[in-house]
Amino acid sequence: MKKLINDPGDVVTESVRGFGLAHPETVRVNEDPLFVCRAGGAVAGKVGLVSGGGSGHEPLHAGYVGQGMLDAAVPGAMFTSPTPEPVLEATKAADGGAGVLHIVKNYTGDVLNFETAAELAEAEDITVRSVVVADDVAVEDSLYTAGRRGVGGTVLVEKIAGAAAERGEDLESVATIAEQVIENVRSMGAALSSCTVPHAGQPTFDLGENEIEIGIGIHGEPGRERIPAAPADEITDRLLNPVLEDLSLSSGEKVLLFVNGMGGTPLSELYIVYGHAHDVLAARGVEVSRSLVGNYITSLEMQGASITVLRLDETLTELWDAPVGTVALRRGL
Amino acid sequence: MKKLINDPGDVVTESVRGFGLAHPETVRVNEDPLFVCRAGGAVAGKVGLVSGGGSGHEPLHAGYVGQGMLDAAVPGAMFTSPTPEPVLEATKAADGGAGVLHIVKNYTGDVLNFETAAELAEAEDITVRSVVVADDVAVEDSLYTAGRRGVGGTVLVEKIAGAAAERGEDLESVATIAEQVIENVRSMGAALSSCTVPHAGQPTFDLGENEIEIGIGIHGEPGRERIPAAPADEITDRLLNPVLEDLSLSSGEKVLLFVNGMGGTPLSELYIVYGHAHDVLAARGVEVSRSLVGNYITSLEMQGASITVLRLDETLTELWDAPVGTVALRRGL
Amino acid sequence: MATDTLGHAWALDWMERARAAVSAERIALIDLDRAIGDGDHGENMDRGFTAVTAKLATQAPGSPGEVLKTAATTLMSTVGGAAGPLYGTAFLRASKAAGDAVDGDGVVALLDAAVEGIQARGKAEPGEKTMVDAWVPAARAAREAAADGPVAALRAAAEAAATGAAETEPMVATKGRASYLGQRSAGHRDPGAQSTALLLQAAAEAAEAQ
Amino acid sequence: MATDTLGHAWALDWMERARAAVSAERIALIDLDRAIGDGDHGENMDRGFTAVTAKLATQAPGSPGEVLKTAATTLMSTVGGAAGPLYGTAFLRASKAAGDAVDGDGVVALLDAAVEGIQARGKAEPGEKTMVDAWVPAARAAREAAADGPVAALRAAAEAAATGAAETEPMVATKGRASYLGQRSAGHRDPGAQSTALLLQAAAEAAEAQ
Ligand SMILES: Nc1ncnc2c1ncn2[C@@H]1O[C@H](COP(=O)(O)OP(=O)(O)O)[C@@H](O)[C@H]1O
Ligand SMILES: Nc1ncnc2c1ncn2[C@@H]1O[C@H](COP(=O)(O)OP(=O)(O)O)[C@@H](O)[C@H]1O
Ligand SMILES: [Mg+2]
Ligand SMILES: [Mg+2]
Ligand SMILES: [Mg+2]
Ligand SMILES: [Mg+2]
Repeated sequence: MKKLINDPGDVVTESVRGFGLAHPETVRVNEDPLFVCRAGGAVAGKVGLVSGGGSGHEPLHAGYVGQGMLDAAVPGAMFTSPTPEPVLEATKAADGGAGVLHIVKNYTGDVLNFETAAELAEAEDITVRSVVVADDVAVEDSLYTAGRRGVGGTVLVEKIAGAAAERGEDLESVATIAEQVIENVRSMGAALSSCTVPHAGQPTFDLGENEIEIGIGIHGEPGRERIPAAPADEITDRLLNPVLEDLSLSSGEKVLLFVNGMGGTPLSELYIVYGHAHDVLAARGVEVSRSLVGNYITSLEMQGASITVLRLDETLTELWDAPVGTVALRRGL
Repeated sequence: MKKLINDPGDVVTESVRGFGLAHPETVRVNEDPLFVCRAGGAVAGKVGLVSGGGSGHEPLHAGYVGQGMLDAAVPGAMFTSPTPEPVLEATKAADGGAGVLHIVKNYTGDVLNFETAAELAEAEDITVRSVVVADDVAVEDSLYTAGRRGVGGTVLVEKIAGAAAERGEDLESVATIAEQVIENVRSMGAALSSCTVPHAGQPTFDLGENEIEIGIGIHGEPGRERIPAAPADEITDRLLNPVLEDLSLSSGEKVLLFVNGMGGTPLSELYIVYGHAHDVLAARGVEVSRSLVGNYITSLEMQGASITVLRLDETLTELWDAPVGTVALRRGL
Repeated sequence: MATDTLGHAWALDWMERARAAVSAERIALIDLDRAIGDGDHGENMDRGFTAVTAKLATQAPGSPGEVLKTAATTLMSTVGGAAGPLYGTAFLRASKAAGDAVDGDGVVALLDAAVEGIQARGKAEPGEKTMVDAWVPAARAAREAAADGPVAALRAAAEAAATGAAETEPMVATKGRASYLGQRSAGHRDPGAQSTALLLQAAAEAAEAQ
Repeated sequence: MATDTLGHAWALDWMERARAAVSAERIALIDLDRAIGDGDHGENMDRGFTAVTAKLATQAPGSPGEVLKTAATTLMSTVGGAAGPLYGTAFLRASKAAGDAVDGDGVVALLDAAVEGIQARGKAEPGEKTMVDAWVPAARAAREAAADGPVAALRAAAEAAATGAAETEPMVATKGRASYLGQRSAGHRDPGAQSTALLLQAAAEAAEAQ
């Protein structure tokens, strides 16, 4: 394992500290317990948005703290959801008196820890609503799994719900918007190589010279199936088709197409995937009216990509277009 | 070699095509000859900015086309500088009647091809000025080399000269600003792993399990020396010290600190490097007043990072802060 | 004859042995979790129990209940992931059941409470390839041995947990991260069941050392 | 006796053989460039000469000069990198020197013009580990053999270029991308010198086949 790190045990704290030093105009880092909030603190009268989860998915979530998106983010240990305490403190730091929305990715650990934090916050008279993002169609949503994982869709939920909060909607309505995004977004990813968790020191999984893992999770959890290496167009089809099936899009609908890199794949390859996905959607009569391409929710240095499709209506489009001023997503600010 | 590509020969065209499809509000792709220009075309009366070079460094340069930065970018074949013809056509597309600045990275191929294109453009009555970025202190600038390579500093030259052009300065003065940046910017990079050029099919160089290449170029050209794997702080020192020596910064000066990822390194690691570099500068009494952290000039999937330091004065700071509306760098637009 | 009741010294020794065991098996637990999860379980448990013993070193708990309560809150606030809230709740409930001293029936009460806590939070049933598959047989075995005193009960529990952990190998996971793998989770031991076996082995050894 | 002059048929055959040679040696040239450069030289040359012969197939050039001029502009517009402008200029100057027919002295003039073009653009002297180290001895050898006619001159040039390319191995590069390596460039053959040797070998073979 070769990484630009010092002690593997210090990766998260050193990294978040560097993040705070680099972006003082946008964020403030609270060191103990560890969370990141807006430089200016909570916005009075605005619904606060808090998300978090294991580290290793940067820029998620701290990169999305700022005007028009999150009020606070809670980075856990590497790939390990944070404990309730920092989530509680972040919730307090995000509360402007209008309640706080927790945006939780659907993993047992995240759900349990945020649940506890929400209870603790309620005990301190902060109204908390939680939404759980579960957009990964690689996992069957059934009795036989912990339910679909939250992946790429999370970024879109944070952006759109963040815009709703910023324009002054109340907690109930921000949560409703978030739920609408969750209902209309689906994702699936593929890995060409594994990531290596610093404290583990070796790759989470082994892929042969000519193998690809289809349906990979963002923690290197193995996916649906392992297939021989294939051209980008074919991999794109394998990711996009289940997404489209699950969304059952009709001709004439509009979508946001989000091609996400897992961290170790060149941008040029993401655009190859984007181009083909765009063609497939166009051939089905679906209009790609918004796009996002880049490393927005990663899995350390994993090579691979995920495709996320969000069905858009006018409200969601407007909220997507609203100004945003975070470290990793910025437009109009 | 596993990559999200189809035919290795089509990587550049397919990728640039996808880029155009994803960002029609910002850029327009000209397919033959291949170049990327602003969606709205040349701006009448404004100095045009054109850059380009081999592909494989995305988001450089096409990601920097847009308001406040470049007017056109010319992607060559993978790691191969473009030929004069597309540079000429891009120059025409960028010309708003006030002349065009060519921003060239110092590689024999780029210099020769842009030189020819500039001659051809002059023959078509377009005034062209060229600046050559040569900021890589890993290479001794002497009779014994082709001169320092243009690396991370290029992004800063494009942003700052772009802002100068956007606020209406004339060709001479935009070129002077660009030269000022070039004189005051230095960089150095390290690789933890090699990149693999698609048509070559295997890594450009081989690094042992525990080796790091210090002073790597952005094409996987070998660097100054190969050292055993070391903690991030030590690698950061090895990159930053030659940069600071060369810049001979004094206490009290202000700088922009830019930590760049080579493509395959997680963002979290870049922030660890940033944090330590920030500390080293602070200890020398140098104020980091602006920052940039991320994958801005890459070398395909190479793991590693480079550090760029730009000495700032008020003019450069103001131009750095000016609004910019490109795909890869956006602020205030 | 075996010890009749176990007090705070036992509980402190348990936590110390748990820390040592989890630390020694850190890599092994990581490897189990790499195979069917995300490779952090050993790191999480090591971080948690290191914090537990550090915390206990600053306190002078007078009863097993107090020791386990400190363990519970510390695990809750340092482990994170799925294991943190589950073990945290297990130890919190166990601490209430443990009270001032633990006899044979006390061991049963303690383990039953832990199982209830884990199931209340995680909703997993036996056979779903989770730590429940180590805790449930452990509690059952303790009940059968309870008449022979707490040491025997803990020894029985430890052995049943070890067997239970081994028996997760062929199972197909339907809870936790391993469930994403479906059929492909079969053939690997569940890391949480394995760490439970380590913890209960530590409890039995600590009892035997009293 | 050898052919007295070489015409456009020779030049066309040269380009066809050059294409075949560069295509066959594509990987070898890439490997040389991976070692001390950026791994694209074989790809660049292959792309360029494929375009040259494709372009020539659409034309009916009547002289070696015309053939080489088409080659020059095509290389200039398809190769890119350092090699594109250098070979482009070399062939452009050579095309002027070649004119309608090439005798022994014509070969010398052609090679001298190519060397001048390369040095005018790239400013490299012999010994700097570039293609110049193949072209310069080639031109010199041709001069010595010129009296024996163009075929002998090209054969001598090809052999000298091959030797020159081999002799770049111990050199330390001071021009082009390999110069970044400093001392570490020693021990590797220069890819551009090697491709020059291939091109001149193709020229000699084409002449011999006339
Ligand atoms: N719903 C559940 N009920 C009981 N135990 C569970 C449940 N989900 C996960 N676990 C246990 O947690 C273990 C994983 O813990 P850990 O790796 O620390 O957390 P994470 O899965 O969040 O990375 C699994 O091996 C399993 O024994
Ligand atoms: N200044 C120069 N003069 C002569 N030849 C040069 C010069 N610079 C580079 N070359 C030649 O170009 C070759 C590299 O070509 P190529 O790999 O196609 O371009 P690039 O270096 O831009 O990737 C080198 O091997 C060398 O022979
Ligand atoms: Mg985890
Ligand atoms: Mg090149
Ligand atoms: Mg885990
Ligand atoms: Mg090259």
